[in-house]
Amino acid sequence: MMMDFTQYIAAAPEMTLLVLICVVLVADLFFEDERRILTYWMALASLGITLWVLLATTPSARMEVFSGSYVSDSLSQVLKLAVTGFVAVAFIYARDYLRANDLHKGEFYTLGLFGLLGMMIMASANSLLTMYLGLETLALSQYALVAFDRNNETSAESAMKYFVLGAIASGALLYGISWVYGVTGSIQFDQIATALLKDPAINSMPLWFGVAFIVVGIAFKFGAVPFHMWLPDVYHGARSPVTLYVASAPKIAAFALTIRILVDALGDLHDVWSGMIMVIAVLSLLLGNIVAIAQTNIKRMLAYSTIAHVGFILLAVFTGTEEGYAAGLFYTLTYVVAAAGAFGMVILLSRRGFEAESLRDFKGLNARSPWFALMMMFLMMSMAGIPPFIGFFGKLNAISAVLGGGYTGLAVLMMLASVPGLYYYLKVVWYMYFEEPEDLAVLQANTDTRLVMSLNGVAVLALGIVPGWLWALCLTVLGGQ
Amino acid sequence: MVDNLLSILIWLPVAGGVVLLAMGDDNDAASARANAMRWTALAVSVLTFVLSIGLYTGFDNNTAAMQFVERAPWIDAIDVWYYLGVDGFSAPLILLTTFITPLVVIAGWDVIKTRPAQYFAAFLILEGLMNGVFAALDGLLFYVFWEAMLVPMFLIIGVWGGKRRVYATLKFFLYTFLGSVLMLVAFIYLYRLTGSFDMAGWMEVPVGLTAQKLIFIAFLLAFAIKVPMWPVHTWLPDAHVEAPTGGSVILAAILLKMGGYGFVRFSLPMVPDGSRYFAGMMIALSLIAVVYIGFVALMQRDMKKLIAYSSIAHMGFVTLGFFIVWHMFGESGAVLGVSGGMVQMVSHGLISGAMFLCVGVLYDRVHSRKIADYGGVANTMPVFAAFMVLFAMANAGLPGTSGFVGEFMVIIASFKANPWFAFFAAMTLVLGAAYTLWMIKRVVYGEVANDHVAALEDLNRREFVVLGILAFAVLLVGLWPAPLIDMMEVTIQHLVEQAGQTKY
Amino acid sequence: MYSYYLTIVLAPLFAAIVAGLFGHKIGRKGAHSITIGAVGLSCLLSFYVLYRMYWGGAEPENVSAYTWAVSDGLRMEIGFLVDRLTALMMAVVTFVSLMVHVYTIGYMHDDPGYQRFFSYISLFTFSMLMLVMSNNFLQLFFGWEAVGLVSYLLIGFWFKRETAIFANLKAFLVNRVGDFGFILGIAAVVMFTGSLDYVAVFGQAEEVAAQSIEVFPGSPWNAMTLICILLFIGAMGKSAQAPLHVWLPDSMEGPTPISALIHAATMVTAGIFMVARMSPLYEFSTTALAVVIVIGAITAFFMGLLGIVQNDIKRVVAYSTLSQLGYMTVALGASAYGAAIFHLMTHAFFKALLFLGAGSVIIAMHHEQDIRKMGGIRKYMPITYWTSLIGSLALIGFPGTAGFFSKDLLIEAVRESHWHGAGAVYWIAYLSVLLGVFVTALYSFRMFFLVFHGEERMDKETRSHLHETPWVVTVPLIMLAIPSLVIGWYTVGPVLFGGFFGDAIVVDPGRDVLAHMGEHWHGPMGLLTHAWQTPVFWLAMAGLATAVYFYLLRPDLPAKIKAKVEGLYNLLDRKYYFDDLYIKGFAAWGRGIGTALWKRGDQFLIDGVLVNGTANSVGKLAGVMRQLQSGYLYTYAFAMIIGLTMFLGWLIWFR
Amino acid sequence: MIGLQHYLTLSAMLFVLSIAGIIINRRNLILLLMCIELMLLAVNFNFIAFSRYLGDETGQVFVFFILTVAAAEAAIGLAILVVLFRTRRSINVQELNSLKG
Repeated sequence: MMMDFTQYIAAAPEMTLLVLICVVLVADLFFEDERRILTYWMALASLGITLWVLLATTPSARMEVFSGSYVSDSLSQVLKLAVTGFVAVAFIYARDYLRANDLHKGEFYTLGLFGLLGMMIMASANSLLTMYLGLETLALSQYALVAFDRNNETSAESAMKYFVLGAIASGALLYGISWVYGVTGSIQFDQIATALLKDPAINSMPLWFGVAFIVVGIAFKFGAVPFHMWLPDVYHGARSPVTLYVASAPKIAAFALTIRILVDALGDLHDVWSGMIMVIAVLSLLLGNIVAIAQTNIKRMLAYSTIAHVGFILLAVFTGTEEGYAAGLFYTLTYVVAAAGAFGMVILLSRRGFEAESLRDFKGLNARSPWFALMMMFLMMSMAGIPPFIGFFGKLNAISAVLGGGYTGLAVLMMLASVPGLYYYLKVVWYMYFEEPEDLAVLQANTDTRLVMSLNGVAVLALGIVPGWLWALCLTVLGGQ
Repeated sequence: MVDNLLSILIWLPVAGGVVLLAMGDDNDAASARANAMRWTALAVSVLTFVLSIGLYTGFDNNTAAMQFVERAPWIDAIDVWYYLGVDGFSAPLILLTTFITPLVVIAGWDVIKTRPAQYFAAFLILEGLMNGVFAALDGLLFYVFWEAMLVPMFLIIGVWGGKRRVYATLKFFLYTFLGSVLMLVAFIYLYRLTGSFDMAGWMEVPVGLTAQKLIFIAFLLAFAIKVPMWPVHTWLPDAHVEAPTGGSVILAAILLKMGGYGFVRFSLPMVPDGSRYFAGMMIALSLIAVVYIGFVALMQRDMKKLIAYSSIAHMGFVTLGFFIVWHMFGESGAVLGVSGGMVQMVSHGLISGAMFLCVGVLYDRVHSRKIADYGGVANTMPVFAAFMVLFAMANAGLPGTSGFVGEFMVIIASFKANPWFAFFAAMTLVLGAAYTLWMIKRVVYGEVANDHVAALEDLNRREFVVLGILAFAVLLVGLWPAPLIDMMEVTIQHLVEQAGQTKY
Repeated sequence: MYSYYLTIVLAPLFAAIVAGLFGHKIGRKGAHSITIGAVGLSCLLSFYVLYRMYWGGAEPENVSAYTWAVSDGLRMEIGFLVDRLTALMMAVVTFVSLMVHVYTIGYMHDDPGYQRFFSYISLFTFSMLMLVMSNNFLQLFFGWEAVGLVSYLLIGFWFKRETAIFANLKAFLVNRVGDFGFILGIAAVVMFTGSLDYVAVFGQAEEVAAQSIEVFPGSPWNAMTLICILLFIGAMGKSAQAPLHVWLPDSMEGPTPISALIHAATMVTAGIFMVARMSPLYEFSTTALAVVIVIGAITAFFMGLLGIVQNDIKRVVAYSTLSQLGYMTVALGASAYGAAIFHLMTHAFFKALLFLGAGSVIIAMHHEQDIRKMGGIRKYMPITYWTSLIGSLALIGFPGTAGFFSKDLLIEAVRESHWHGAGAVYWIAYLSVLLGVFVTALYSFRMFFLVFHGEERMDKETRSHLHETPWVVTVPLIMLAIPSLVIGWYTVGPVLFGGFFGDAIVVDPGRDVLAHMGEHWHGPMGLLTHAWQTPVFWLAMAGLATAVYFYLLRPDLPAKIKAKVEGLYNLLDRKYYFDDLYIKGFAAWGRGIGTALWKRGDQFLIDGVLVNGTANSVGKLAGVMRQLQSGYLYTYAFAMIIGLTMFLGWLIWFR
Repeated sequence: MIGLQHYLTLSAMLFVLSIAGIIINRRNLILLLMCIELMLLAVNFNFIAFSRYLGDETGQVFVFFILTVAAAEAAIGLAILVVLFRTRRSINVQELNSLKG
């Protein structure tokens, strides 16, 4: 059998990234602490190169390689672009914070890059094994990242919780995978789907049993109720840059996980998994929005708000239509933009030895820095789904998809649940605009951080003014299957 | 004639607001920069008003079709258009908006000491968005403006408001948001039915009766909260009381009108059968607003609250006028009712705005809105007292002022629908006079009540100009409403036809 | 003629605006010059119009000034209908107004609100002219409310006085109760005729009368009856008919000139005018006419009684106004519209005279109004004395005075009205107006004697300054005294029996009392010579004699009688408890409802329970639900297992 | 004859046991790590059994990967445990509740 080099092209970005990670890892060993900034630049450069390779190797059509366990299509391409971009954003936000808090270690970047590798693999996985490996690569990096500040009690605690629960979830996922494998005799997504078509008799309880376990794994990755318990604690306990990392790109990876397994492989079992997804989605929507109200820590509050947003994403996916999947993707991407910005703002407000974690730290931000207050308001309004910010269009598409599936009651519920949601976002705006500052210090940040923050804030508005292309893109990548 | 006049009316103020924000704030009210900011704000708002006159001069009274239409694709993927146009409903309301905003800017001239740039910017942006609400002919575009508008208003009340401003502004935002979320669901439903967000298409598409009822309820919640109708009105007194004067003026003069506008633009033509089904309930709610709220207003101790309640009662006439259509379908009277409701909206915009400005004048001097803190203001502020009595009389619906026109038309039309409707509606003649004039008695008349009142200074030139312009407008509309009514007449006839059709 | 009408109406408006807005610039003199000039011009032109109408044989004119609005095919216009009825009213209004303007120069001489006052009364003249000259219901309502507004402003002219600002609020609100019915009446007119224009509406009267409307399900009402009664409710408010009369006595808190002009001569007669104007409608509803006559009768007699116990000089005259308005209303109810208008005219002159005379006394007494503190003023103020005597005699209908003709014939008309077979109400009405004559004479001369005759009860200080008022006060008195004396003589024949009103007033021939009486009409001299044969004359004389006995011969008696019939006295003193009913009853009740709806409805139920209640419960729920996040790993794991079990359970039981 | 069902039952029991261990154990974190290993073991059992039953080696390959990942996971788990102990001086599960609500 001839080695077919074209198949390596499909995995070229991942391979490039892996090589670059090794380079960064090794090089980092030789940098003095005061020159650690070089690691940062190298990491960014790696991301840049990966991005370039990614764009350069864009396949013209769907490619299945490595005996069908790896796929490169427009969906994987879009997802990879997004995760790479968000990791870069996370790095940029993180740098100043880490330096100010004596945490500027190369591990942050290498672990972050490894996590990215995992996410990219997940985006391209075409078999349960590949998916599992990508998932674990990401998960292990994240566990380590959360525990990254060695001297921090809460970080360690949250890392431990994350680890244990994550292990249970991946155990459950694996257990489910084993059943799916046992029933269909394959771990490759397209083969599973074919098997289901060929032999409808296998569409029975043992397979469903497996699916239930797989849904647990997916739900955990997203942080859907009742598999959400890790999420507030991790968001809260981890250092803010880590939270930003955990809260942004991995959500996109989780979306990849969902689409690849539930749709690519188990699309025919829609009526089996949709009920489960709906229940956890509705629970997420309600619990997330309600419990967030009671939070005083902004990271925790954003964590619960994430749970609520996950409800939206899952409800869009639940519909089982291409429009629904596209809406889910659109929602995920746009939500992550806002979430990255919001955590970025938390980072921006923190200084040496001071974590701006409490909502109260936002008091009077408008007096301290009107521009950043405006940006934060944009982000909050976007999350709340107020037009013309992009978050609104996410909600619009999701609800449209749900209504398209004929679930009017659900659509109403989704909208009503966003009312208490609005309350806690407004609370941030209230603190920023209506209260006097407790701390008059001017915000200090480097130009690149400021720039990214501004871009981030403006992006939610700009995307909201021209949301059409993104929606068209989402429809294309998920409609082309 | 400018081709894209509506776009200019929307985006010119918004751009002005952005410029102001970019100029940055200066809390020293006397500084040259603060002055430059004020003049910029005034220039932009006045320019917008001057341009908007083109909307009146270029308006064709003889067609119900949309005019000044602009159409460009916005979001192709879901067939959303940047689609603007005005007819007899929206044109007067846009004019009202552009007319009121400069007055609000002048009213806030040197009263606003903290962050004036943001204050004026918020108002200018708000103006643009409000014009957008009235001009939008695409459902989604409408919704975008409708919701976006809440943000500047939220900030205006929250930043420059009174003691309980946070409670009031959160209540305002959440209440109105709660109302509009279901409207969005209804919009999307209609979108999925027609495949587009074109409002004209929504008016034509057949919808089943049950769906119509549900859509009506979704619309109702949005518009009833905005109007506000009893029993979803309680945000209004709080918002009004806590808002700065300018905020109250805009809130009363324009934001409330969006509810009424929504009924004639959405509920009646899009779900005529649903509207007809609920018309009885709507009339009942309107009459409750007139009578119940009239009594409640009587007992208010806070001037702004009193005017806020009186707004609710007056807006009851608007909804009453709209929903008696089906009682007279095919006869004359239906158009009269809707027309009266529309006139009432414009007139209420002028009068309530003026009343809030009057209270603002007092508040700026004494820093109290309590009726009990005043008495005998006429002794020290005779010119002000004359204005206040004039506006109070207009509020009580005195003929010759704009307040009379709408009430008169609605009462006449509703009598035809059912004499009892008119009976309860006409109770406003007594109640409206009672609460307004009782307040006047306690505030304006009498001996000088205390040292604060004794130290009052009469209107300065700035305040005189604002109130004078409003007084002129109130009298003009009262003495010669024909131009206003002519503008709307054909559009209303068209609406009544639409409302009379059966769509399922 | 259109430009004349416009000038008549707009001249006072222009003057009012100038005096009101630029009062400071033009000064006192400027203010009174411009307003008097304008009203004088109006008056002159009004008389010219009247002359043309009556002697010149001009046809009634119906012109439209401008279109106020058109909607739904309903034309709402501003315009003038000038016929003889209008012309007469215009002349009366502008003439009395002119007199009052002149008089005001003296009366308000020391008042700081001088220019404002002139502005108001000119504005009033404008409003009243708009009312009477209107050719449609919209403008009628405009004038109707506008005079109410000016009345409000003028009663509260001295806005520092608590009583004044209470009275003006009361006046406005009570009037609004009337307007409540009035606007519904207009709405009913539009409903049945589709028009606001008098001519168009009157043209359809017959068809409207044939229709009915079920206001209460199952009991159809005649449409015309409904319209007329609703309109009459408006008239009750404006013309202070029981039970909406309560505002008029209180309105005396205003300066005296306006009591004369607005609350005696002109504005309060708007209701009378309106019913007469609407005679083509009222003639189609005997039910409505019965209501009118009963209300009028009650007002005429019972309000007169109250005049006997009043001690405020202006209030006495005010109650007499109420009573006289009742007379006019009774005449309207008897379809003797001409008699009502005729009495309106004569009453305007002598009542304005009485008020201005009272005002003159008040000026001299340094704004003391209590008649118990006057007495014997005759010798200090001869002109005032004599003119007041003329006014009083005219009021009681002393033979030969203007009041004699109008009142005697009015009562005669009511008596005659039974001939067309009307029911008991006409007898009640007749009895009321007849007894009213006695009462009128009694209270008129009670006041007259207490003020001008008898013991001088004022303090020394006042007495030392007591002297006749200046010419600006006395000239109007004389100018008004002349018509009070003689106008009846010249006008009674043509106005009542000579078909003066032409088509302006329509009476069903089967009920035309005046025409019936006209068959026996032998000119004013004939009436005068037969005066002593009528009960009216003797009753008036009896009243006069009683007054002479009680207040000139035995001044100690009234107090004794008062002590004897204390219950009755209290009933009268408290004005039949109407004020108590309205203030402690309706007003307090309204405030109670307001408070209840506000506190219980809005604040407790809607805001407290529903709005904030929901918000709070969501907040509490959040507090409870966050407890689920216990912080313990095993809880978290357990939650996941519950989720898993849920999935499995769903698969087993629901798939 | 021991068939597929027996293996699956055993594996299911192991799985449940491991979960029960995680929920019930309130003392030592090390025990949790062991339970996790047990869970992966259960999964491996399943894979092997299915692989044998289906006559397909994919399952066995999967097991190798799981074993590798499990090793890495254990390493990270233990590392976190060390950090935790270093900062808190305790690895008691019941004391691990500073983050909550």
